[in-house]
Formats: sequence, structure tokens, C-alpha cells
Amino acid sequence: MDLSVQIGSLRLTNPLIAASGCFGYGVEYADSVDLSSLGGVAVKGLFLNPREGHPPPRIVETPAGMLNAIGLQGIGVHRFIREKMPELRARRATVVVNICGSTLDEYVELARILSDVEGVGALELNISCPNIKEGGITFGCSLTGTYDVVNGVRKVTRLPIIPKLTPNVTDVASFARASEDAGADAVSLVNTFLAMAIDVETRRPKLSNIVGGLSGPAIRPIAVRMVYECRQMVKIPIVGMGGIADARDVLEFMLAGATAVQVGTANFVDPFIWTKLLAGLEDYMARHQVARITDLIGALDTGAREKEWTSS
Amino acid sequence: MDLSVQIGSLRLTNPLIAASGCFGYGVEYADSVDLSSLGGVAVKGLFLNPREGHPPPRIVETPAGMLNAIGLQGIGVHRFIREKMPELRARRATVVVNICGSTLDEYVELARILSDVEGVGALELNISCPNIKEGGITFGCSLTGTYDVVNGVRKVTRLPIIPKLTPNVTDVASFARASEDAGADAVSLVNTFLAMAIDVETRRPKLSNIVGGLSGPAIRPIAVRMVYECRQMVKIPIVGMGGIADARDVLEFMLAGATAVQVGTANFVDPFIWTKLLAGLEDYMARHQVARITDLIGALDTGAREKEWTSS
Amino acid sequence: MPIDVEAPVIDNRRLSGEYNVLALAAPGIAAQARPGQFVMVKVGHGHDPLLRRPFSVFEILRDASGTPTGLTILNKQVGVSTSRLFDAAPGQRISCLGPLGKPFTVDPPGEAWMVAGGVGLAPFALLAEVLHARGTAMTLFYGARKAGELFYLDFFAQLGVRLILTTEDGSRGERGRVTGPLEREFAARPASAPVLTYACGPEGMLAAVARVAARADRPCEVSVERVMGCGMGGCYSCVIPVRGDDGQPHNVRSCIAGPVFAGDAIVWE
Amino acid sequence: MPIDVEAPVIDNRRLSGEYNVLALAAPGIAAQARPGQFVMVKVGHGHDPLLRRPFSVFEILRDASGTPTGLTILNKQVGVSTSRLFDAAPGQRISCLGPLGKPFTVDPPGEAWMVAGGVGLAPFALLAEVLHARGTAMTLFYGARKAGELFYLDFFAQLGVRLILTTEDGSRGERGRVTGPLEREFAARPASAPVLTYACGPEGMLAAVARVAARADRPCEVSVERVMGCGMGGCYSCVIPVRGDDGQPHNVRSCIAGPVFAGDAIVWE
Ligand SMILES: Cc1cc2nc3c(=O)[nH]c(=O)nc-3n(C[C@H](O)[C@H](O)[C@H](O)COP(=O)(O)OP(=O)(O)OC[C@H]3O[C@@H](n4cnc5c(N)ncnc54)[C@H](O)[C@@H]3O)c2cc1C
Ligand SMILES: Cc1cc2nc3c(=O)[nH]c(=O)nc-3n(C[C@H](O)[C@H](O)[C@H](O)COP(=O)(O)OP(=O)(O)OC[C@H]3O[C@@H](n4cnc5c(N)ncnc54)[C@H](O)[C@@H]3O)c2cc1C
Ligand SMILES: Cc1cc2nc3c(=O)[nH]c(=O)nc-3n(C[C@H](O)[C@H](O)[C@H](O)COP(=O)(O)O)c2cc1C
Ligand SMILES: Cc1cc2nc3c(=O)[nH]c(=O)nc-3n(C[C@H](O)[C@H](O)[C@H](O)COP(=O)(O)O)c2cc1C
Ligand code: FES
Ligand code: FES
Repeated sequence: MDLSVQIGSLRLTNPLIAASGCFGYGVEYADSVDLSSLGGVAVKGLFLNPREGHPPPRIVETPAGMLNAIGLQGIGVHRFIREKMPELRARRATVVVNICGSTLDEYVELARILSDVEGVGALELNISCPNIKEGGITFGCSLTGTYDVVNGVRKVTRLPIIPKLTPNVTDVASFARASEDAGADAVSLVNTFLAMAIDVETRRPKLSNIVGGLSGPAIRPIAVRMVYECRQMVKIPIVGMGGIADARDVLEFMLAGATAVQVGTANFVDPFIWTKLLAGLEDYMARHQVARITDLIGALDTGAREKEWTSS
Repeated sequence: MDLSVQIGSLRLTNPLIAASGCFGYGVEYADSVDLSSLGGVAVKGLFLNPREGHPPPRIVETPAGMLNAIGLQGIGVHRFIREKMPELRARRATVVVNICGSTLDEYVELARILSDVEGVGALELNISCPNIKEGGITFGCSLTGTYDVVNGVRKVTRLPIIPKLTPNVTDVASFARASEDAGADAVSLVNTFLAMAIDVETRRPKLSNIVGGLSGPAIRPIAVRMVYECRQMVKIPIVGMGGIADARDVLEFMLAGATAVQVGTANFVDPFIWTKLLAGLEDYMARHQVARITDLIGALDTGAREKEWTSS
Repeated sequence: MPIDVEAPVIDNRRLSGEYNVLALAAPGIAAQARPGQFVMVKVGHGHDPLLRRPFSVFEILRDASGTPTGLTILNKQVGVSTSRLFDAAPGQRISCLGPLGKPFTVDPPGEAWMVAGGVGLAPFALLAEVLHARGTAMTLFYGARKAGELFYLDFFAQLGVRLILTTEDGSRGERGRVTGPLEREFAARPASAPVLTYACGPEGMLAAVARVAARADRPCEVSVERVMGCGMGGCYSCVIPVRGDDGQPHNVRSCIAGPVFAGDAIVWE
Repeated sequence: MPIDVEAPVIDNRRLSGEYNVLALAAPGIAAQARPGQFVMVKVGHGHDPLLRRPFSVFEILRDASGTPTGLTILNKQVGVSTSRLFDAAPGQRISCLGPLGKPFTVDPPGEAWMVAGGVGLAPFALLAEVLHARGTAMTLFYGARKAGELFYLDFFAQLGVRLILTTEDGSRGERGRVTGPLEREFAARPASAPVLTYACGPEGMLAAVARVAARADRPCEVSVERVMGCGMGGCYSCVIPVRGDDGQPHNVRSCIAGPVFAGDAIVWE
């Protein structure tokens, strides 16, 4: 049974990637989870410089979902390379570095710096974080902004680059297309949905930042639709995510057109989810006699239904 | 305690409206629910002519939500006026007629016809149904399309008109603005989110229409954010909806800026929800000494927090 | 008029690894329920699962004086909610809305044939009880996958119901599907003998029964199972094509126009 | 290393209309847990509620031979999950992940003062047991809203803990807040007497305790309660400002750098 998938020049042993911002820098989980057993580890979004992020409350639970407004707290790229990369290399993790800039130049600079770092497997361009004002999502909500960031980064790196798309747009597939045109190796989607929750007793927003990003099972049906739309529009691989909580959900994204998936919120609920997901995929492949998991990518059958009945 | 609210020239005895497509033509519930106790009843979306809608499966449950692709099955405006309006009048329901056209002219024609019908309280312009190909959402996803439909209808009716906005856009507030500019008395939002679900065992979409609209508690945080955004942009009343399931949820939408709300999916779960919602609102108003519910509209407090502690 | 009750579980009897009979204290619903009607059930709080699920009223429970005290449902574990119903503990409360839908005609022309496939047995316990009280002669054609999935046979036998059983693996009764013996019985019966056939089970079976009955020129009523979002006519999820006055198929809400339909009204796909 | 157990509920003891002690069979976690550590608990299946909730390890349960068999949590009903924990039935399984977080220092300089506000009592049962085994002299300053919300007094008394109680309504002990007597005790004690103060409760109380201890020039450890999404360092939801080497406040994840911090490390808001 072959679970490996390919994202540009990067081969993943399986399609399961820990989603950025939901797995710390990976090292936090290194004692509980065999990092090398994951397809990849997307580390928390990095700016050039350290950031403190937003004041708490930073998360709030909603029906089958959660809002977050972390505000991209992080140690910055230099400390990341110094303090975290050695352990990630030692644990043989396939590292996807999620980068975020306030300006186009910052993305390019980050890409340049990371291109020389041993053990970095791919760059995920976070142009879709709904929680910060500067940069990020302003690129992700504009087709030319998206094109420019991808194109700028493309010029300075041979690492696979994966722009991460926001779902807060009318036509996400056009952003996938702009990314492809600009030379992206893949696109990943979705980042979180801009959302809010109010404490009616105090009449205040439940998050200090007023708005935050919705993730978790609640958004899965929208995310699957978006992956499906992008699949019709681009040829490059799609990394799908949004609410994956079991192996069936992984398969749903893959059938809709994803080559690999990321798991975010569900890791909070179950840090040991990875072996369960892998077992579920293997069980499915065995039951359905699927030799290579790549055979499932985009294998959604939209034809007519057969009719048959048993005395069930 | 005054629970009444005003939408254009229409006074509602309370802010609770049954959402279109989730309450049949109202008459289905007339034996179980006192229709005159509701702020309003938005009837199932009507075209000029009868429609059969999509083949089943038409709904599928998702985490804290559901997808539907009913395809606007309906009896058409003429049979509605003949067969349903008499009972709705007899039950003293405040009727909001949700109309849908394949062309601009059809919206205008529907508005013209309904303007002369006794007992019609307002027109909700469904320019946001994600489940049909012709018309509807193509207007709702274009600012000029939205403007044109509202403006066209405005010219032929003095009934309050409420364009219903789709959340499947980058900037919903700009659509509220276009509606206001075109002469709408209010806007309602959100209609459902375009989404899909796949049966991984059969590798087929779970809905016959492949995609459908996501509703229910799952979407509430996104819908509340959108109401909040529109509140900053327009002066006309907002009718908020999306996942309301208890009185706290109603209050959340009102604090975010809604003058009235609609309840859809939750009515499927609990057809007797209306008295519970009303009781919840009254309890809140009593506890917080709110004399007029209109005092709560947009009363979100985004200021800083106080600090205090007790030995709890 | 349907009512909604937070009904305490009185009893949960396992019939097999998949089937159980759940008894709910819901006197108000029980007092109104007629054979073929259903209830919409929600297990647990929170929004996942979100929607209610439809279940036929299986039996009416009564106290010593005959006053209805509750009802049972025959539950087959197939997914989230049915699994929770399978595991429900006595005392637990389950939200139960009903009775809903159009019942069977309990005024058959002399003889009643009930055709059940699997969990499609559910509406027939109550129907048999009501028809037994009227003195109607009854036959139950009952098909299942295997012998261990044929339930309540004594119950029906005690009401004087003639049992004709089939299993797909042949482990009890005739091997094959339930429409086989049905066809033979029709053929064996003079065309003038007054028989009303009732059927409940998978849709393919219902279509086959309707076809067999039509061929034999007999009336038949089928109880259909479409995915139901509300059970009250609110959502239009549960439609089934029914031939209209214009001779054309029209989508009709099976929750309020059904779940019981004349077999020849439905346009089988 | 934290482990995840589908722990059966052994016992659910109600202490009041809001508080209960829930005993869970989780030997693997119990064997590792140290005072001040916590577990992340999820009640029920489905995605609503979605996230786990953090709870201090209250007591370690042991069999006759002293081998750990499980743990208890002291639960206060405040919302969805705590209500489910309040109503949990023996036999029910509850997903329990732990032990997590940095424990208290169990090596106090002679004397240990524990300061608990309300449900902030939770980490001190285990701490008292461990310190008792070491022969450390202990005092518990314990404040609640009213007498009926002061629990486990006998438990602490039996371990030789001196009890200083306060209630907000004066129904038991001193009226007012727990920091009042704490301040007085500090004043009464010679500055050279070796005392380590531990505090757990609402953040305002922790800040006050830290202030009082600093003013008395004593070390203190506080266990903070921030909303936690994961408990493992994954989400950055649980941060608290801690003074860094540069003298500036930096947001630090309280789930892995805490929940126990030196009182003077935290930059109280
Ligand atoms: C009028 C009527 C009467 C019924 N009576 C009985 C009965 O007496 N006993 C019994 O065991 N079952 C009965 N059913 C079927 C029962 O409603 C479904 O098995 C149940 O809804 C499945 O719920 P779930 O959460 O376990 O499954 P899910 O996890 O939701 O889904 C599992 C499977 O069940 C199907 N399903 C889901 N929801 C429905 C729905 N609302 N209606 C029909 N199928 C659905 C799905 O398509 C899927 O294939 C009846 C259905 C109808 C329409
Ligand atoms: C390290 C730590 C140890 C704790 N130990 C205990 C304990 O031993 N006993 C006990 O009763 N409680 C303890 N708590 C608090 C407990 O976690 C919350 O009361 C619980 O999460 C509320 O869950 P809920 O679903 O009932 O409330 P919800 O319905 O989710 O919310 C109700 C209220 O609780 C607050 N809350 C929600 N989630 C959390 C969270 N993850 N952390 C903190 N507050 C939250 C919300 O802001 C809201 O005001 C501890 C918290 C932490 C951080
Ligand atoms: C707490 C939290 C922090 C996140 N931080 C980042 C981030 O730093 N960079 C990023 O690209 N996405 C971030 N995300 C988005 C996730 O990577 C993912 O796109 C989203 O949560 C949807 O997946 P899920 O439903 O599986 O969580 C964050 C999400 C959460 C919940
Ligand atoms: C089954 C179903 C049918 C619907 N039909 C219509 C419709 O005909 N016209 C319309 O404007 N909205 C329709 N909607 C959208 C609802 O009116 C509402 O906007 C949406 O469901 C969000 O609210 P909720 O989460 O409370 O259901 C429908 C929704 C559902 C679930
Ligand atoms: S189930 Fe909703 S209309 Fe029939
Ligand atoms: S709770 Fe997730 S980082 Fe601390």
C-alpha cells in the first residue's frame, strides 16, 4: 500500500500534515508523536521578527468549531532556525514553514533566508490570516496581490511554494489560478473564516480582537466545496483542510481533489489523532483495494446513481 | 416591555421571523404554532411559476449544520396567492414573501403582482440561493446586479423590500450598501454557504445537486460577523440570521446590529422554539432592565474590559 | 396535533447486535398515535448531531386500565443517532415529537396483508393490534437478511397473524426476497377476494410490492422512508414523486402527504 | 509523557448544587501526576462541545497496595462541559489526557502556605498529601462565597493542615477575602522564617497574593487558569505575560510553561 504523495519536488510519506498554528513549532509534540510518521509538519506562521500576538481571550468555542485570534505570536524566523530547526531535523520531520509578511519584500526576504536552511521542505505562504491588519490577508484577498507574492517568492527560491488561500472570497478558484500562474507548486486551503462571537451578558465580543477565524468541523463542508472548485480550475496539487477530524474526512478532501491534507483544530482535541488517521486510511485502502492513495485524488464520482435493494 | 421592531413601514410585534424555506408556506405550522405570535413568517421562495426542485437526496447533516439543495421547489406565486394567502390572513400572520427570479423582469413582475395582495407585509428578494443555476445568486454576487434588482423592484412597489444577501462574497457590506443605495428598506443576511459533502464509501456527493447550502449553528459566528460589518456600512435595518437556536443567539445578532432575526434550521429541530425564544428575550430584558428591545440593536460594547474578582 | 416531549427512557431491550426496542414515556403522543404514523426523535443535547430522526411508532404502551402511557420504537443501528438510541439508558430523556404523518387505512376490505422488509416491520405491530381488534384476517410477509433478524414473531402469531417468512441466506423461511411468496399468494387467490396490502421496507421492495399488487389488480399502501429534516412539511427534503391530476409526477412531501401512500400513486424511479 | 485514556467514571460525589468530585479510572495518568498538574477532559462524542477542558488533578486514587488506579477532579459547574461532568454517570467513559503542565515545587523551605479561592482548592489536596509525607508544616488559606462552598476541610485537617477560612458573606471563618488573613500572617511572621506560598484561584486573587508575598519578600507560586485550547503548547491560546530576560513582558504559554509560575514572574494586568 503506497500512501506517499508528491507536492512539487517534495515527497511526503503520507498525505497528513499538521496544520500551521495548530502544532506549535512541532517540537512541542515531539515526545508524544513520532514527527517522522507525519507526512509533514507545518509550523506556526513566522514573521521576520518576533511578535507578541493579541491579548487574551484568544479563542472561543462555537458549535462544532472554534474562533481564534492569536495574532501570529511567534519567535521570528531567526530564532526559529536557531532554536527549533535542529530538533525538527533530528526528529526527521518534513518541515513546511508557514511564512507571513507585512510587505511583499518581507515574504521574499523570509523565502530567501529559509531557502538556505537545511531540512526545510517547503514554504507555505500565509496570505490569508484573518487576524492581523497589516499584510497577509490583504494579499490573499486580491488576485494581483496573490500573484505578486507568489511570483516574488518564486524568483528567490527553489523550494516548493504553497500559497495558503483564504476562504473569505467570492471565488477561491480564481486565487488558485493566480497562484498557479505565478509559479506556485501547490495551493493550500482553507485558512479560517472571519467570524465573531458575543457574550450577551456583558455585551462584549468574546475575543479581545473582536473578530477571529473559524476553524473545526463546522467549516468542513464549505472547505470541501472550495477544494472541489479549485480542482476544476488548476493542475497543481491542492493541500486541503478545514475541520478534518477522522479518516473519512481526509478521504472526503482527497476525493474532492486534494493531494494532501492538513489537520488543525482536531489535533487540539486529540493529539494522538495521527496514528488513527493513518490506520483509517489504510483500512479504507484495504477494503476498497486501492493500491496507491494517489488514485483517490479527485476521484469523486458525480455520475448517476444505481438502484438496488436488499431486505435490510 | 416592548419587543416590537420596525422594518421600513412594517411593524413587527417582535423581532422573530420564520426563515424562508424553513417554515413551508407557514400554513403547515398553523395548527402547532400561533402564527400571529411571530414577528413574521417568511414563506418559501417563490418563482412566478411552479417548480419541482432537485431530486433527492436534498439534505444532509454536517457537524452542527446541514446542507440543503431543495432547488426552490414551489407552487408559484399565483397558486400561493390563491391557496395559501387566505389562511395566512385568517391566522393574522405577518407575511414576508420571499421571491426569486431568473431574470430582472421576473423579480419586477413578482413584486408587481404581490403589491396588490392583501396581507403581504414585505418582500424579501432572494438573490442569494446557492442551489439554482439561473438568476438568483448571479444577481447576489454582483454589485450592479444587486442594485438593479432592488432598484427595479423599488419602482413598482411601496411594500418594504428586503434583499437577502449571500455570504459567499468577499465583502458582504458592499452589497448591503448597494441595496441601500438602490432603495431597499432593509437587508437580510445570511443565506446559506455553498458547500458539499461526499460519501467516501460510494465516492459520490451526498446531495443529488452535488453542492448545497450550509445552514445551522455551524455558520453562526460567520453570520454574526457579517451582520456586524454591514451595521458599520448601512443605516437601513438588518435582518440577521444563520444558526440561531436559542434566545442568546437572537441577542447576539441584535447586539451585532440586527433589528430583527430569522430562524430557519432550528425550527426543524424544535417547531415549538418560538415561545422559548420569546420567553428568553423577555427574561433577558427583565434581568438587564431593557424596556425596549430596540435599545439592544447594535449595542455591542467594544471598549476595554474591567478587572474584578470574587472568590468564585 | 403533534406535541414535543422530553420522554424518559423506560426500557431498552436489545434484540440483536443491531436492533433494539426502546420504550419511551410519552403518554400524550401515545394517546394520539395511529398505525403508520411516526415520531421525530432527538438524542442528546448540543448541536452534533443536529437534526431529529424519524421512527415509526412500533407499540403503544398502556397501564392496567388501558390508558396509553408511552410508546416503543424498533430501532436499527445504522449511524450516529440510531447508535445513541441503541445505547440509551433507562432514565435518560429523549426528545420525541409526534405523532406525525398520515396513518395506514385501518379499514381493509376483509383481509390484510402486511409486507415487511427488515426494520420495515416497525409500523406493523401497532397495525396488527388495531386490525386484530377489528377481527381482520392478517398475513405478514416478513423478509430479513437472516433468521436472527426476524423479530416479534410470537407477538404476531399471538394476534393470529399468518406468518410467511423469507431470509436472504435461507436460514429461516424461504430463501430470497419477500416479494416471491407475495406474488405466489396473489396468484393463488381469486381476483375477487378482498385483500389490502400494506408494505414497509427499502424503497426497491416497496416498488416491487406495488408492481406485484398492481399486476394482481389489488390496492396496496406503502410507507416510504425518505430522509426527513423536519417531519412537519417545513423543509421539502422528504419529497417523493407522486402522479398528479395532470398525470405528471410531482414532488410531494412524504412527511405530511405520507409516509403512507397508495402504491400506484407513487412514480417509482 | 501525557497519555490519553477513555477513562470510566468510578464515582460521582456531589458536594453541593454546583460542585462535585468525579473519580476516573486512569491508572497511567495517576501514576505520573504530580501536584499542580492538570488533565484535559472531553465529555461525550460528537463535535459539540468540541474542545477538551482543563482540570487540576485533585486526588490520586490507589488500591490497597498503594498502586495508583485513578484520579479525581473537583468540578465546578459553570458551562457546557462542567455541567456534563456534574451529571456524569458511573460507567460512562470520559476522555482524559494528561498529566500536563509544570507542577508545584514540592521542596518548600520548611513551611508551606496554600491559598485557595473557590474551586482553586483543586490542586491542594494532592499537594498537601505529598507535603505531608515530607513532614512539611502546612497552612491552608481558603476563601469561598459562603460556608456551604468550603469543602474537604476534614481531609486537610487530617493531614495536619492548619485551616484559615474566609467567606464573602461571613457565614464561616472571617468575612471577606482570603488575602486579608494572609497579609496578617505574613506580618506576624519573622521575615527570616522560611515560607513558600502556593496560590490557586481567580486571577485577581493570584495577583493580590503575589503582591502580598512580594511585599513580605517571600517566594510564591501561583497556578493560573487561562482558557486552554489544547494543553500541549499547540495553539497559543493560553498565554500570560511573563517578564523576560530583557525585563519586558512576553506572552508565554501557561499550559507548558505553567500553569504554575513564580508569582513575581507574571506581569499582572
Ligand atoms: C417515516 C420514517 C420512519 C422510520 N422508521 C424507522 C424505524 O421505525 N426504525 C428504524 O430503525 N428506522 C426508521 N427509519 C429510518 C431512520 O430514520 C434512519 O435510520 C435514521 O434517521 C438514521 O439516523 P442515524 O443518525 O443513525 O444515521 P446517520 O448517521 O445520520 O446516517 C446513516 C444513514 O442513514 C440515512 N439517514 C440519515 N438520516 C435519515 C433520515 N432522517 N431518514 C431516513 N434515513 C436517514 C443516511 O442517508 C445514511 O445512509 C424511518 C425513516 C422514516 C423516514
Ligand atoms: C490549568 C487549569 C486547571 C483548572 N482546574 C479546574 C478544576 O480543577 N476544577 C474546575 O472546576 N475548573 C477548573 N478549571 C476551569 C475549567 O477548565 C473551566 O471551568 C471549564 O473549562 C469550563 O468549561 P465549560 O464547558 O463548563 O464552560 P463553557 O460553557 O465553555 O464556558 C463557561 C465559562 O468558562 C470559561 N472557560 C471556558 N473554557 C475554558 C478553559 N478551557 N479554561 C478556562 N476557562 C474556560 C469561559 O470563558 C466561560 O466564561 C481549570 C482551568 C485551568 C486552565
Ligand atoms: C489556533 C489557530 C492558529 C492558527 N494559526 C495559523 C497560522 O499561524 N498560520 C496559518 O497559515 N494558519 C493558521 N491557522 C489556520 C489553520 O492552519 C487551518 O487553516 C484552519 O484552522 C482550518 O483547519 P482546521 O479546521 O483543521 O483547524 C490557525 C488555526 C488555529 C485554530
Ligand atoms: C431547507 C432550507 C430551505 C431554504 N430555502 C430558502 C428559500 O427558499 N429562500 C431563501 O431565501 N432562503 C432559503 N433558505 C435559507 C434560510 O432562509 C436561511 O437563510 C439559512 O438557512 C440560514 O439560517 P438558519 O441557519 O437559521 O437556517 C433555506 C434554508 C434551508 C435549510
Ligand atoms: S421532512 Fe421536512 S418537509 Fe418533510
Ligand atoms: S492551551 Fe494550547 S498552547 Fe496552551
